[in-house]
Amino acid sequence: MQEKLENYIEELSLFDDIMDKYEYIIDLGKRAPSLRENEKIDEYKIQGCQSSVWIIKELREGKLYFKTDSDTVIVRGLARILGDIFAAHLPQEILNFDTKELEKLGLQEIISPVRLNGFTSMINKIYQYAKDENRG
Amino acid sequence: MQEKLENYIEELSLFDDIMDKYEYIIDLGKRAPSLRENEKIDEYKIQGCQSSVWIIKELREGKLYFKTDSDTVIVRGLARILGDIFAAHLPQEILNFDTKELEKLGLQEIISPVRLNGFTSMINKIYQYAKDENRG
Amino acid sequence: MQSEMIRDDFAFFNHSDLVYLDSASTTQKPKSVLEAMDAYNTQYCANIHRSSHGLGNAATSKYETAREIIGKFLHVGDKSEIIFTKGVTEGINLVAQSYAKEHASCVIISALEHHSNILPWQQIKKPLHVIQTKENLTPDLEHFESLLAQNPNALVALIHTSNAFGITHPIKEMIALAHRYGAKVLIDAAQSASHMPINISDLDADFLVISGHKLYGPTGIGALYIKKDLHPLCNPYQVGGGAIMQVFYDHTEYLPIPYMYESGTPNIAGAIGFGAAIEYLQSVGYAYIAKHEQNIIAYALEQLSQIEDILFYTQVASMQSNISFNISNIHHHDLGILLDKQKVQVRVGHHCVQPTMRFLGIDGTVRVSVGIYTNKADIDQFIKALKRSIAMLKG
Amino acid sequence: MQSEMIRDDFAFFNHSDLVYLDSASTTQKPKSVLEAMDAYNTQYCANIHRSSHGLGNAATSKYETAREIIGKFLHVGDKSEIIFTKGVTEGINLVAQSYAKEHASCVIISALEHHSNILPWQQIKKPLHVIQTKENLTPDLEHFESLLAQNPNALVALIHTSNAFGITHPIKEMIALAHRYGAKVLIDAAQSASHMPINISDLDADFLVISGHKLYGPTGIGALYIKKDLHPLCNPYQVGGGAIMQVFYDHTEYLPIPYMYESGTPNIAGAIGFGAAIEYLQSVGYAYIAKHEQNIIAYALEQLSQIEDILFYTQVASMQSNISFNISNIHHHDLGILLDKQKVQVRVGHHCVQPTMRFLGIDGTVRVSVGIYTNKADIDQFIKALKRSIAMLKG
Ligand SMILES: Cc1ncc(COP(=O)(O)O)c(C=O)c1O
Ligand SMILES: Cc1ncc(COP(=O)(O)O)c(C=O)c1O
Repeated sequence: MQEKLENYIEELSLFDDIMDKYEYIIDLGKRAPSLRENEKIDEYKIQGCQSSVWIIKELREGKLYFKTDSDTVIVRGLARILGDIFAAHLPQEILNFDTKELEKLGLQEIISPVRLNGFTSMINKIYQYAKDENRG
Repeated sequence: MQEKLENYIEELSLFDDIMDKYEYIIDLGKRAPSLRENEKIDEYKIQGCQSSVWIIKELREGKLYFKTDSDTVIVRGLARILGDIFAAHLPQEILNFDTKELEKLGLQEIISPVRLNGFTSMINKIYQYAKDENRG
Repeated sequence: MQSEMIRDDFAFFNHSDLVYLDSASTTQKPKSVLEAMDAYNTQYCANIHRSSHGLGNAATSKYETAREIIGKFLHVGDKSEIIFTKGVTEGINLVAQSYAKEHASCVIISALEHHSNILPWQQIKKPLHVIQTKENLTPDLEHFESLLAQNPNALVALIHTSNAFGITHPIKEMIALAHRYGAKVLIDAAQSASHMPINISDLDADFLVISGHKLYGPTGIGALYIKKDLHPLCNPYQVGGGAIMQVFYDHTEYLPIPYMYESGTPNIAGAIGFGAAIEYLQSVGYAYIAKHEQNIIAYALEQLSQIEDILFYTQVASMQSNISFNISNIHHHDLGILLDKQKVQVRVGHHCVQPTMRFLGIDGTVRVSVGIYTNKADIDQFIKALKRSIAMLKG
Repeated sequence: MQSEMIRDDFAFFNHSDLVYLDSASTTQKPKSVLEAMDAYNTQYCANIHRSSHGLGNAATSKYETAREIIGKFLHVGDKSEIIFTKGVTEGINLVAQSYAKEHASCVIISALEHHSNILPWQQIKKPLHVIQTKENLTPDLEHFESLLAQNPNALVALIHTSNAFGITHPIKEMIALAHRYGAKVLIDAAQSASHMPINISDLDADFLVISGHKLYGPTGIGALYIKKDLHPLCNPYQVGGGAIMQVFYDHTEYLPIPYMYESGTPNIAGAIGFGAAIEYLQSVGYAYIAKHEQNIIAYALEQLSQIEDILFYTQVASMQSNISFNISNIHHHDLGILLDKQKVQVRVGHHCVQPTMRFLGIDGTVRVSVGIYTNKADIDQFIKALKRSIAMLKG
């Protein structure tokens, strides 16, 4: 995770203008594959989010992968970044990762203190998946 | 009323030191005649006062007179002043009197804004008596 | 220009280069309000209505003067009709629990109500009837009348100006209609009071609520008007020290309203600041405020209307003090984020009117709301940022 | 001297030549508190928990930080156990309506309770059992235990330090005893928290309430602690915008506590000021506070004890932070007026404990209460004024 995270940090730090940073995230959001309509069900939906976000886990050779989607482009981009960072790791590796590290991405949405913080809810969902796998 | 009030205003204004003013009121309070125990009943008691105060009306030749008492000396003195100012007047004269005038006495207790302001309650009682007479 | 002078009264605009278009959420506070609170906090800080000491009397006196200022501002007959609350939400809860629970058979609301004017009625488990809207979200007064006719002893609870769609209800007409059927009426003036004069005597409202923080005053304070005639019907709500005449373990004799409802230490500084805010508002005057704000809103609407694919949910001409919109195929949330990055502070989301949004088949909108200090430069910067955001999201 | 430095932190003492001995009513507020509120009001004034804009996030962040500061101050495990309220009175009403109404069979209180810890229980019509006091107003723990034994599922609601008589209850012992019988315990720490550290984890209290304005913070804000285990048992109280996940006309899904209880726009500036007050208190430290205040109280008691005909209602040695007394054959109200005229601000009256006064066969007392900033000169001036007042009234 650390490696992928650092890639993103580096990539995002290339932009002097904050608008360019969001241009990049929007671009990611637009290019990210969509879920099929029948995958957008409550089971995969993030509770407590200002927009609709879905995260689906896939398990391949003991490692977790994530399919993500959202009805807003920016959140879609952010979800994509998150899904990518945590992809291809063992559940325990995910659980060991300190989420504070993500703040280094410097995206205000990540550190938003509002009670319905979508980003925190997304991370919680990913951790929940990792916990479920670990237990199962 | 105006005349008696002005006498008190003058008398109180003689004191430079506020403590002397209260010395005078305490003195009045101590010298004022007491009510008999059997006169200290709820009917004559002022509601909404931080201390116990009683006012009894007497009607002589159509004019109102007031007997007053309190368990605190200063309030006793103040009640005495009030009773004296309003004494020997027709009910309608009392009702015509603008109580704002009393603020000129310069006694903080009179202008106290607290919800259980004894002074206001005393005046209200006197006005109530005057109204009752007027009606009856 | 008066508009620049007004802006100078608000320290916020010296400190910040943000474009603040979220006054419907909370307004900025002028210096005179902060100074009034500071004076309490540093010069005559004491608890009220309890002490015979001079400091306490000074505080009590200022607190009660604030009540008078608010009473006069709302044109009420008697200052005991004004109760200090935490804000509109508390005011409505108070009416629900202390009056409606016992005396209302059901509650009739409009289709534009804020959650704060829905949940308190749910909580007392009264049937809730919603007045149907016509096209453009205006209330169907015939349906309203039929609800009144079918439901004797209803309480009608109406938003005055919609916080989400800027529409103003014809409340004088609606109150009169309700009274004709014997219903009592509560008005949620959270959004209207800062933009237009409220004359309770003229409106003949039975209950009315406002929040200080939406009237250029501090947070944590509001006022509830209860018509004097209804005081005898109102039960105690939050109880405790200060609300009482006499306490025994088995019963309590309460003071009359408003004191019965102001138990505990109230927000003394807040009440004093609220009074100062009303004085500030009156010093500017509604004549200026209405003209200025209508200009700004018209200016914003003119430019917004030219934006491709913009969606409004009500008649453009009927929007006052706030404007709600969407751009088709763009999520309002994306716009909110990008506007914020360009220093433009608007609110996006459901604006606490989820049932209304559900009725419209949407999740939320972008809402732009203005205040006494908003100027055309704010609108220009907003429009510019909006266009750039749309380009980025569509591009 | 640290004591003089502390006094300098309070603008009040620069502005006023009054002797302020009424800190139990409300405390003066240090500059850092006023500055923290001013920063909110002038630099990042916005509503919280609603907007995605940066200004709103700044305000939300400060507000939530204040919650954390208060949580740590009280040694709670999880900041969601801290709910912002208007003050102690609202906190107790909240517990009565949302928890005790459904889950307590009756309420057991001490004989020293403030009206705010009596009336809310009356209102939910629960049997009220009063723990008998021994001589000197200390609680009879055997009687307490017998009440617990006879009343399963009771809620015990205890004042920590008496606002009227300066006595501190042995709450740790009383909580443990109550828990042994399966009762839950609410602690009213209105008076104690500014004078001694409160460690909720150690005390194992189930509910605990404090007021900001008695802790060197602003008016209109307080905190309620509810133990996490009890959250699932607690029903909504004041409801409205901000407390919700989803609203439908016929039902509402609420957010978890604390948000469920913070509907409407809260006292944002107040919460931030409250956080700053706690930080100030911690910067001074309880070691100093306890030592300083005990010195002052001992000094006052030493001189008061020499006054002829003075009456105390509890053991002199057990009085902390406030002292209540009368002079025989003199009415406390007369003393209050004359002390005020000599610039000494004390409180006289029933101090919101009428049942206790009735038990003692008195109407009220003179109460002197101290704070972090009280010094010996204050006491000297008070004693001098008291002696003169007595002489005037007796003479
Ligand atoms: C012991 C005690 N409980 C409750 C209260 C009520 O607190 P507040 O007025 O802040 O609600 C007070 C304050 O007077 C108090 O001293
Ligand atoms: C129309 C309306 N009603 C009620 C409220 C709630 O007001 P407060 O948050 O001040 O309690 C608001 C504010 O958001 C509002 O706009």
